[in-house]
Amino acid sequence: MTRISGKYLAKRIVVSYLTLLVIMSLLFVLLRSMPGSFITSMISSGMTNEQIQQIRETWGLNEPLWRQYIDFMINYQTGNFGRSPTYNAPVADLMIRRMPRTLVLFGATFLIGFIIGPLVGMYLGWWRGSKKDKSIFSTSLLLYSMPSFWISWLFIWVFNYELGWLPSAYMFTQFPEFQWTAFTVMRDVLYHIALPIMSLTFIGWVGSMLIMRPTMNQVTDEGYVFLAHAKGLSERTVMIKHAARNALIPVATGAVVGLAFLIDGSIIIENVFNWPGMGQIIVTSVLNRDFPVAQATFFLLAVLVVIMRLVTDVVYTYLDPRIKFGEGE
Amino acid sequence: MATGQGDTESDGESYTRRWEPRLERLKRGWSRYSEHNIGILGLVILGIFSLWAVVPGVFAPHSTDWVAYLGEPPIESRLTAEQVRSLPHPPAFGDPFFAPLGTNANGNGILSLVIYSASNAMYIGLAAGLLSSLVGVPLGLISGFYGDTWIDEAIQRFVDIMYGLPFLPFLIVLVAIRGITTTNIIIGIAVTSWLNNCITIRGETLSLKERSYVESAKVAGASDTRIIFRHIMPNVLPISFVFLAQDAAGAVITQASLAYLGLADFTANSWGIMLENIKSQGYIFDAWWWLLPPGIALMLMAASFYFIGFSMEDVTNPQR
Amino acid sequence: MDRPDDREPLVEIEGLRKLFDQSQGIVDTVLGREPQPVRAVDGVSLDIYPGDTVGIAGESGCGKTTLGKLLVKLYEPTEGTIRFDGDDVTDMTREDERQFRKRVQMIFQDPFESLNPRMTVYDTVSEPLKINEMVDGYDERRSRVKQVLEDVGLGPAEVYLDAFPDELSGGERQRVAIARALVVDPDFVVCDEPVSMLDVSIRAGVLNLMQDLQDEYDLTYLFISHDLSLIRYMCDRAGIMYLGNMVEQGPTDDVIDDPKHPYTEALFDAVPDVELGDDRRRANATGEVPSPRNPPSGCRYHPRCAHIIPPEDWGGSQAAFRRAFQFKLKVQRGELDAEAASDDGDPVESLVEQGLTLDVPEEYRSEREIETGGHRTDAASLDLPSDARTALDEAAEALLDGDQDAAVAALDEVVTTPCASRKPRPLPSGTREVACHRYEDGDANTGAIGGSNGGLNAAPAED
Amino acid sequence: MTLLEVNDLSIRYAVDDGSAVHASDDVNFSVEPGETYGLVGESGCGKTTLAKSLVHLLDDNGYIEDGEVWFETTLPQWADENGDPKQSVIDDPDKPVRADGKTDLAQLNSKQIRDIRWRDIAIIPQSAMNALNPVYKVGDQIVEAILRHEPETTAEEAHERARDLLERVGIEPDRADDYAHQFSGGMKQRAVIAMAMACGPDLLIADEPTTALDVIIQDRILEELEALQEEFGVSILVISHDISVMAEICDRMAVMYGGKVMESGRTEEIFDATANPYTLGLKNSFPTITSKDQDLVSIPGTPPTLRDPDEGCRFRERCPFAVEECHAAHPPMYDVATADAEGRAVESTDRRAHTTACYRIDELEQIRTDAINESTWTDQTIESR
Repeated sequence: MTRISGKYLAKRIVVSYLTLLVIMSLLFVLLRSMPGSFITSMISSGMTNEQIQQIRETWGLNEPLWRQYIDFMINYQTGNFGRSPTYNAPVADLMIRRMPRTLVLFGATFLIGFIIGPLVGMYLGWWRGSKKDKSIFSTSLLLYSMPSFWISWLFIWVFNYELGWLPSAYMFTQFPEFQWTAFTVMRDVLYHIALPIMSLTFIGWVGSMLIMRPTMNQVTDEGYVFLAHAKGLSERTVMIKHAARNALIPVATGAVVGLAFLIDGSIIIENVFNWPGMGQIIVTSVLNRDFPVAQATFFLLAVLVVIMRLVTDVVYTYLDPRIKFGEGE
Repeated sequence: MATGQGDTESDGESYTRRWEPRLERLKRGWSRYSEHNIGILGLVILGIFSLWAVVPGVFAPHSTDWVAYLGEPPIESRLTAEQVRSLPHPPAFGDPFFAPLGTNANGNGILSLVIYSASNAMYIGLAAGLLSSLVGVPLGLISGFYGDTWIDEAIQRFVDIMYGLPFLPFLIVLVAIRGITTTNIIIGIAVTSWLNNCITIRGETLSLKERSYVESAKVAGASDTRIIFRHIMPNVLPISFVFLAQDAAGAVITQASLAYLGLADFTANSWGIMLENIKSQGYIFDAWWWLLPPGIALMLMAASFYFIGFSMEDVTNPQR
Repeated sequence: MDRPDDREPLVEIEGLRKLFDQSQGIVDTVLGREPQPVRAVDGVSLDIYPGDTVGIAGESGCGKTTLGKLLVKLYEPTEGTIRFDGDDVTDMTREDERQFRKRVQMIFQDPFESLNPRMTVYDTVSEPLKINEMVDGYDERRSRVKQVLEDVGLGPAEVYLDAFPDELSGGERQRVAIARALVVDPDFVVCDEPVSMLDVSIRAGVLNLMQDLQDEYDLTYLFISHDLSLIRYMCDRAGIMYLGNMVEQGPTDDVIDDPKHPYTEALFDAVPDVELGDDRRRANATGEVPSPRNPPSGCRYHPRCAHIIPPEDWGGSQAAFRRAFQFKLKVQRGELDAEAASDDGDPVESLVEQGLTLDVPEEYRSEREIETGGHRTDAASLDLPSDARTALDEAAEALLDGDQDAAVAALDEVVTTPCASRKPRPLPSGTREVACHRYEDGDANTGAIGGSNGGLNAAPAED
Repeated sequence: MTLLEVNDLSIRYAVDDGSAVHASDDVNFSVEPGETYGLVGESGCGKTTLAKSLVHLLDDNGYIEDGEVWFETTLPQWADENGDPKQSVIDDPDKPVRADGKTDLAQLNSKQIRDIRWRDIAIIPQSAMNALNPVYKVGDQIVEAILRHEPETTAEEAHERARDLLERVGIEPDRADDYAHQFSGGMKQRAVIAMAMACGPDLLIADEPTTALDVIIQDRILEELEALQEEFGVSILVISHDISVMAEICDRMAVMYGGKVMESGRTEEIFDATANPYTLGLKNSFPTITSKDQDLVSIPGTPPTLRDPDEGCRFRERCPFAVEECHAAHPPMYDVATADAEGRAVESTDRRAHTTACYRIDELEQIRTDAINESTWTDQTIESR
């Protein structure tokens, strides 16, 4: 099943890397074009002259603009994200702690969303036009229209405030009464992550459903689906093995859009649930004008998107044997 | 187009004759659209919101400056401590005041606020949707029509890079930098939402320009502009309306999310700000009459756009 | 069918070539990927005389549609010239092109795709008039459109003028498409499969209409079709295309009744016919059309050809050579390898027997082939020269060792054909032109052709 | 003994506005074992619908209104050890099984018919080019059919059989591990044919088996079908608009128009002793490659839409021979031999005989003579829209 030539993969990686370079340049331009001086936003009143000088030094603000740009690009590629004035710590350290937390939340919702969405899309597309399709489809559009923070509040209200089943904030129990073992920590994290994941997937699955439903419906008209029926296969087999398997192919491409949606969603959700990840920090840092942090978070989220696109591309080639990248046809 | 002026010489009668078949088609399109209950529902909801947006005074029980117990401005007295403690006040129907959806912590009527905020959401939705169509459709048309040339390649590379940007973070940074105004929010939303528009229109254009009616127009000597405007655009416009509706829905939700994060123009009335207020003032679990209406209004507004969009998609789908 | 020599051709095509590049992204270019163009039309020459209907026939992918689109300037040729009424079409001023557009039109295959679904019949038919500013004013234009619609049998025109395509039947749509082509009163119309999407009972009406209009409007047609019976019905002259080459052209009746090129022969044999019944021969051709991206060398048809020419020193029969050549092709394509050798008996013999089989209809097969379902043939009964037989055995042994290159090398000495080494030139032969090595030298190999002008073949057409 | 017996089969498509499209109306025909039977007609005449309805493969809005489809088979759970239906099943009035062992396929439910499909009746669909699933290996798709109907087969046996089947239709057995996109058009068609033979069906429905193919490949596929029939004794029901193809491969055929059978009989009878105005018109309208200087004549007008059609003859609006009688009711099938011999119109009950649906069968000679005349078809005022 190895259909991807090393050459093609290399090409995709080069393109992804170039994309990131352009995004970084964009970032540089954006931050330098802020109203007011770049430095004023980073100086708090309590800073000593020395500290200010240090900031100027780290950011190379004494250098000409092109020099700053080159330094910025090099620093970023070597993982030197600078120091955060608000946290008073290297940004890289901050990121290393926060990134996994976001990835856990994001990964879980991504997986669940991309299982539920295509499944529902499969059924709706197969039975398109039926009463069930109409009612489920319009309901899911209603879900899709809900602001994610609002639906989170409703969940917290029901499951935390009224029923008291699940915690509504943070990643761990704040003052634990249990022994810290790998198992209890895992359980505690799961306990805390339950509501955020529920809130996010409650809306998040709709995106992939919206792609799956029409493609599934198109696929039902294909000759091979007709032939599968004619072979006497059961309806279930035809639907899953022949129709849905093919309808999944465009969903893989569409995953890119769903991905962006989920990243946006997880930023909001992290803020609602005080989940100490990158989504939370990007908002606070922007509001607190902690630009080194904002910049690095933005950059790493972009890296995440670019990597995920690379992955979907690879998945795509596995889903569709007709595509054999990197060779003549 | 230099070729189109001949039509002006025709008399009125031939114009009616020419428009008749088009009206007939519109009617048929409508009858297909109206097969979808959600399409009708979407139009009804949007219709109500439009009325709220245009003439909120007719529907709202009081103005946005109305304060519980005290009434409409000009307000001379102040609230007593006891009155302040009763805020946010649950729905009241005349005793001690009339506020069918209760009040917020400042004593403003929730129903009035919800109705007066409709115009803001409507404006953001339509403006962002329109703006992203105005960028995405022409770029998609050009990219598709000149497919496989450097023009296409350049546009597609640009789109590719834009897809690499995480949307909300980009928006947050953009708005934070450019200043938090409604216009900037609209621009920020449009900057990222035109991408899908462009990609789909490009794909559609690529397939349309291979149609033999486009080729026969070429054989007849039609210019590129004539082909784009007369033969391709009319056939992709319905799809772009679908995207307009979907982008509008997305914009409404995004704006609310930004407001939640504290990035909103707080001088305006909006559902997002109402929700931000309930959070910042700490009444999320104490004042359902304040929590639910703006959220439901947001949901219905976005949903009505989605309903219209997806019903229209079915009408424009040539397969059915 | 002889045409008077004093007539000037309306369209002269010379050495026309059109390659379609695979789209190359910037990154591909950076990584240095070789483009492999599709050779859609590859060296076609053809003259079309005024008033004629010239048919172009061939299987899908032979380049007939591309040729048609080149003639109406929908594509720019990669190489070669097209002269219309003496003027070079590829190099025109704006004004010349304007004139050209009025004189040349095209009718497309699919009437469901060739009309803009959002334009009324009037809009569609009047568009060429508007573009070329040919008739002033709405009313004149409208009456011109009406007149043409009635000419194509859509009368009363008032009923149709404001109709949209989806309200019309397939036959009516195609008539509208014809009206659009004729509204500018052209001289030359390219018809690309104009009736292939129409029902049988409707077809004849459209064909007859086209014939009537030819007289009325003084038209010259290029009629493209995969359906040879239609070509016979419609055309004075016919050209047969294969993989971008014109293999044979001449008066239709001559080409069909006495095909000279082996491909033409196969093509006509393959057409089922009500009247022939059981007497019909099947097409004696092997395999399928290869990819136009990577066509065979020399004569494009030689891998499938029944009359492939053996080398001069070939000691056996042509039939034996054809089988030996198929053996070589199978080795080259990797269709024959050690795995294919059966366990029972001599593996070398088994491979040779498999390799010598022909993928042809039953009537051309050997007895052994019929018995084994086409998977074995009897090598001994073939008139194979001994050196060829040795080469086959050597190749089979090399295959058993898993060495495909050595197998090909073993065959290269003996099993070679002039058909593969150079491209045949289209040469006059009787009333027509045929591009086949068998007709190049009067004295060579087959002698199938008498009194051919052998003086023309001095220089081999090599590209 | 017949293999398939279709009695008064009527099929409808429900349309949004509440009307119904009469895709096929009271159709009768039967197919003998080992025979090639053709359904010929233009697009929209109901031939494909008719064939698909035999194994309930209609689109969602299509349904069998009325009629019987007796087929020489029975469901696995109704069969005794010889494969014949058990006596208790035949006696059970709720089970659509006849004493002669035939089952009425029209009465089976959607689960039961799936046991009949492919095992007894296989289909080569209209677009065999995209009938192969692009994401599975071609061999696996054949194996899937075998394992569905013969669950006792092991996977290895099934694979071996798939390879044999491919080899049988002239494809290298190794290509079983290839995907459809690696096959050429002709090979795809052959692979579908191999797949159709996988479970040894008694009837093969070939829907326009060669339409999308180039003429040389078409020629080979037709030969392949004939060879398979000879080898396996399978009956073939061919559906095509291409009269030349039909003339070449069919033993018998039915000419359909507007959902009705207009003429049926042996192929030679239909071509040599044509007895229906529609068939005569059709013969006039298509060119042959062998004849020089032919004059084609088209049938005026367009085929009917079949939306709630009236009672009259379906062809009468385009028929130059239509008389008053034709408006009242669609004609029954008359025996052609009697008409030819005695000039009398006698309704035929023998569905194997050469029959035609035309009231004016008693003037057959005159009609045949007139039909050759171009003016017969052109000199009439028939509304064109």
